[in-house]
Amino acid sequence: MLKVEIYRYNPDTDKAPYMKTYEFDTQGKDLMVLDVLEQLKAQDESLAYRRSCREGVCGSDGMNINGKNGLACIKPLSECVKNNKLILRPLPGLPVIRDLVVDMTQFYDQYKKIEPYLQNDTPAPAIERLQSPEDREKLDGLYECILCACCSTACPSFWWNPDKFIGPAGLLQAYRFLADSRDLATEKRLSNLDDPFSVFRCHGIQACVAVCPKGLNPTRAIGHIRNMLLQSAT
Amino acid sequence: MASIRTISFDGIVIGGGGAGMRAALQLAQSGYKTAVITKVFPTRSHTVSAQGGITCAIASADPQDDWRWHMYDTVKGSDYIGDQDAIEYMCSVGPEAVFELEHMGLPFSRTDEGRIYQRPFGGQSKDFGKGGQAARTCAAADRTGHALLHTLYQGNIKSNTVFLNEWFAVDLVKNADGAVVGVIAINIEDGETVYVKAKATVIATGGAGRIYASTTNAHINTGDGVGMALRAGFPVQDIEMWQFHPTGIAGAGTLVTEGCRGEGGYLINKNGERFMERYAPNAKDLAGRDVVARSMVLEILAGNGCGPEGDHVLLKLDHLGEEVLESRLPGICELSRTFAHVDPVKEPIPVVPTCHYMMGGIPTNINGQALTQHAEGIDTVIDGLFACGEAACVSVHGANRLGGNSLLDLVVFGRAAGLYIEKTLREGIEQRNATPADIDRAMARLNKLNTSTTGESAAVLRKELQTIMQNYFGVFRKGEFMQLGIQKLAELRKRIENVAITDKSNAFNTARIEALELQNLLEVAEATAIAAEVRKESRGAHARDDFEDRDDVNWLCHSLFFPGDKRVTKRAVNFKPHTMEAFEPMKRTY
Amino acid sequence: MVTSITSFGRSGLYDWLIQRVGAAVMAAYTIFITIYLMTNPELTFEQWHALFGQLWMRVFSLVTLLSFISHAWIGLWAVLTDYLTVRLMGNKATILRIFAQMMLGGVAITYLVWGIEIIWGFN
Amino acid sequence: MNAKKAQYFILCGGFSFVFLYSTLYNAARLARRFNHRAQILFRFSLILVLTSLNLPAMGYKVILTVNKKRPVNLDLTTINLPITGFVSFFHRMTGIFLFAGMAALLWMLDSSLDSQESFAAVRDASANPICKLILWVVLAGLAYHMVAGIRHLIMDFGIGESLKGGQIGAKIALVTAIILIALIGVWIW
Repeated sequence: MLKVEIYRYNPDTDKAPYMKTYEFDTQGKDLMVLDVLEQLKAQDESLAYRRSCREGVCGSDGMNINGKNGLACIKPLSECVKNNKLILRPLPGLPVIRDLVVDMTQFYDQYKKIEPYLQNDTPAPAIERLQSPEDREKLDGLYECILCACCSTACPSFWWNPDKFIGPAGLLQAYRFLADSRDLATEKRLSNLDDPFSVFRCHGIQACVAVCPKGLNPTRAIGHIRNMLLQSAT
Repeated sequence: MASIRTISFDGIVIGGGGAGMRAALQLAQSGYKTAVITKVFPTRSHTVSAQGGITCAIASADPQDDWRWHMYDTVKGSDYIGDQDAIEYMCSVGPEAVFELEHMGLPFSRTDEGRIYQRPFGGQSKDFGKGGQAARTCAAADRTGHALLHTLYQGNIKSNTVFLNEWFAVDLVKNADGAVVGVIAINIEDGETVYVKAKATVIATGGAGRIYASTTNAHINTGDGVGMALRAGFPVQDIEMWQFHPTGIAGAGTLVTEGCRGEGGYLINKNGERFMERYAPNAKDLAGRDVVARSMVLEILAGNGCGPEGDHVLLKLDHLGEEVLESRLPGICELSRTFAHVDPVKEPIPVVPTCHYMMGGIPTNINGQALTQHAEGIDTVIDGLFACGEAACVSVHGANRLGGNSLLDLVVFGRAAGLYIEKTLREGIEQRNATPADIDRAMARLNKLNTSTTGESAAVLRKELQTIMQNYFGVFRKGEFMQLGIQKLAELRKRIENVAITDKSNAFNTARIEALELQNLLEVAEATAIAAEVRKESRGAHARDDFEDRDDVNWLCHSLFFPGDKRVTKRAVNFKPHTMEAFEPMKRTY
Repeated sequence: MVTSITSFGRSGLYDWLIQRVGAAVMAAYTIFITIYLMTNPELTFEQWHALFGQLWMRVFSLVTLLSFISHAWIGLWAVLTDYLTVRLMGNKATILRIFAQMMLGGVAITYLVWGIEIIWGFN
Repeated sequence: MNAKKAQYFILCGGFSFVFLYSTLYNAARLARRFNHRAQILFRFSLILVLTSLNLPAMGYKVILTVNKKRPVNLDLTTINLPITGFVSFFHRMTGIFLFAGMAALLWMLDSSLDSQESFAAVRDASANPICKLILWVVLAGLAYHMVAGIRHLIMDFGIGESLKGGQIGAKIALVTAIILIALIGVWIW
């Protein structure tokens, strides 16, 4: 029997969070962590977590699985269970609403701060704006972000300053627009980032890269932003 | 007595997926006070899972491409019960809507000329079926839905749309005149129930694929909008038409895009034979989805299935080479490795037809206005209610949707609904009021659930519901089985109406939400079952063993299911496009 | 854009660059001294004194000292604004942080004055 | 309902000691009353205390409260830090430590340049086993901080930013630092 320890907290009834242990029979199958949660919820409906697509593209079920952030729906037990134990905790650093559900307001606010939309005031053509395959390729590894917050909540700099440091997810998107040949707001975007917190709290810890379920690399994107800042300032 | 908080908007959109956000964007841009009520954060909506692309004649892959060819394909794909005025509108306005998305920033893949990359999809032809396979599906690698949904969310951030994120819409508020004047919604975070009042209410809640046990749909696809409409007494159209996508990963149900076959992949049986050559000699693996799905089931039933159980076939991609797969289908490679434990670069993917899309829904006109029918069979607009996207049935998909047309449907008709509401708001429609009794009526279901003491749990009942639907209303259907299924559903209804929750806490109570969702699933399932039994023919996705042929004499029409007396009536299909001659029904071969 | 009046150069980029340049200078100085000490195992006071009596060595030492102070300020300021925050400690954090920053400044100035005294103070 | 009270071991708790120490030191220096050897022992032992004060901070536990209502999951003992994270964390720790250690290095420089006698005192002090140990600790901190810093500089040029690259870089930095620290030990003894 697999021992599943889950972080429980219900503000209506609990004074403080606690760990609850469940026994779970995997029947020898290499289930995804989300499958385990779904079956546990069928027995204990008070268990709260988010989930939607169950295939790793919607970013709902980011959580801390045996110490490492990841998406429950695409994390097989064989990759995370140690000593027959599955330990599930909410994403670190964000306020817990209930059980595995965290309040992501600060995370979304940082995303909004980078003005995550294409800015181009020139009159739009009757067809699409042309973009070469090479220019389009620059967006690969950036636009795929699913906003699951695994990276930002693995980042110590984001733990300490979630209101000031944009965090890996937001910065990856900042660079997604800086890198887009169709976006013309580069200068404004850069000047909004040149303070000691927004970008420069990144110390290259790479916790973000280690946990990203989509295999993206915010550290590299942040490096590119820094280079762009450097180029525009020297 | 209703004593709940009321908040007011000009327009509210229920559902934060592609259609909902496109409608909201249109309204918010025009300065009207717009709110999106969405039970998940918008980018978690199921649109995010769309892979292959958005089909539209933007004439990139072929400069000669014509939206009329696309219209022809769509009419034919619908097995001739798609409304031709709506299809004409979608195909002709499509390019504009797609270019708007590109201008908003959608990161489409590109051709060498810098234009949007288009790939071939099933059911696509040139020159009204006479010019061979077309490539008309605009793609952002195999993550088009994700790219589209995020772009729309970004556009809404720019336009300052109000998002009521993680709010669950429970039931429509209908006043004495039969007009819809808003919705009752729960703020999931703290459990507060609010009356959200609006001059226009748009249902954009997507599909209900979760009525089936095996589905490509997300957990959240529970048909909440259709359930609400049915409970409010409004009819649904063509709800028996459920698309089974040919390539769901066997066991997991995860979707593998048709784009795989568009890029040159094909299906093989246990003998390694490319069996689609037998079923559709011309289009082969790129025949309509209904045709491919049925052929696969026939192969499996004939004992040609793969695996120890012989219960699936294989999708072969390895011959395309690693480079093509990693650049054009990176997401598929990822999903296949995760869910099928198969690397498509080396081995074929085990696939099986899986419930994918609800062609039916709330009937609307091309302005997104929801329709009902008078006793004499005349269409009437439901005041204050709109629908778009998968929840609606305009109907552009008829009995079978073509790949890539769902994304086009949702942007074109999300936009159209937004434009129309904008216009009526500009002309000045007054805010109709609801009496406390109206609100109480809309609260009844929630109140019952909140005070329930005895009853079964949602998880158990949901499983039973899904099993019934899977067994009696799947790829192939048969009258006597369906009647049995309908009986079982009727018994299940009593139990589901009495579903109970033991957890009655306020903060993020997902048990309460799941119980409410289950009741929506039941509404959709029952409508599906009854309409499917009534339609005594095989057309598009609706394939009956006991009526194997299409019956244009009796059934070249929409079905309308009325929830009150569970009656099914017929509604005429529109054969009057505005700019051209209608496409007359023909034998549908690929 | 997050405003900050206590960071070294108020611009993240400027701070970042100063810290890197300073690091490079300090690394060079450390390597130089290490090599010097290793190649002169029987170092006498006179040799050592003469080395530091040369103008270039004094300038090199001074630049290193300045590098150290700016490098340390930027680094420790980041440490203080990471941990001594209202978010972590409540409102008392602001007062604590300002106090710590003043202390930090005091020590930095002490180091600076003392360092200059050492480098330029002897004959 | 009362939210759980925040417990918080501050990493930089040692700071106040740094300041206290430097103030004391400067007072002592100005007075010039201590004999050199006693001074050295006094200061080096202070540095040792400071280092050990920083050690518990490595396993420190933070439980945050926000709005005094919602708990936050930030029990650092339950969160895996990748190797790159450890390299970065020790970089910060040694940085803090070196800010104090610099006083000792400056003192050595000062004394070594001041006069023949004070130069000799520095030499004598570094013959004392305890002083040797302390000097080794300071230089080890310096060596580690420098190696990790150079890794940072290399990464600023875009090298070793991938997941694999970062981890390899971190391992190289750790191994290099350990070798250097060992060599410094050999050199001192």
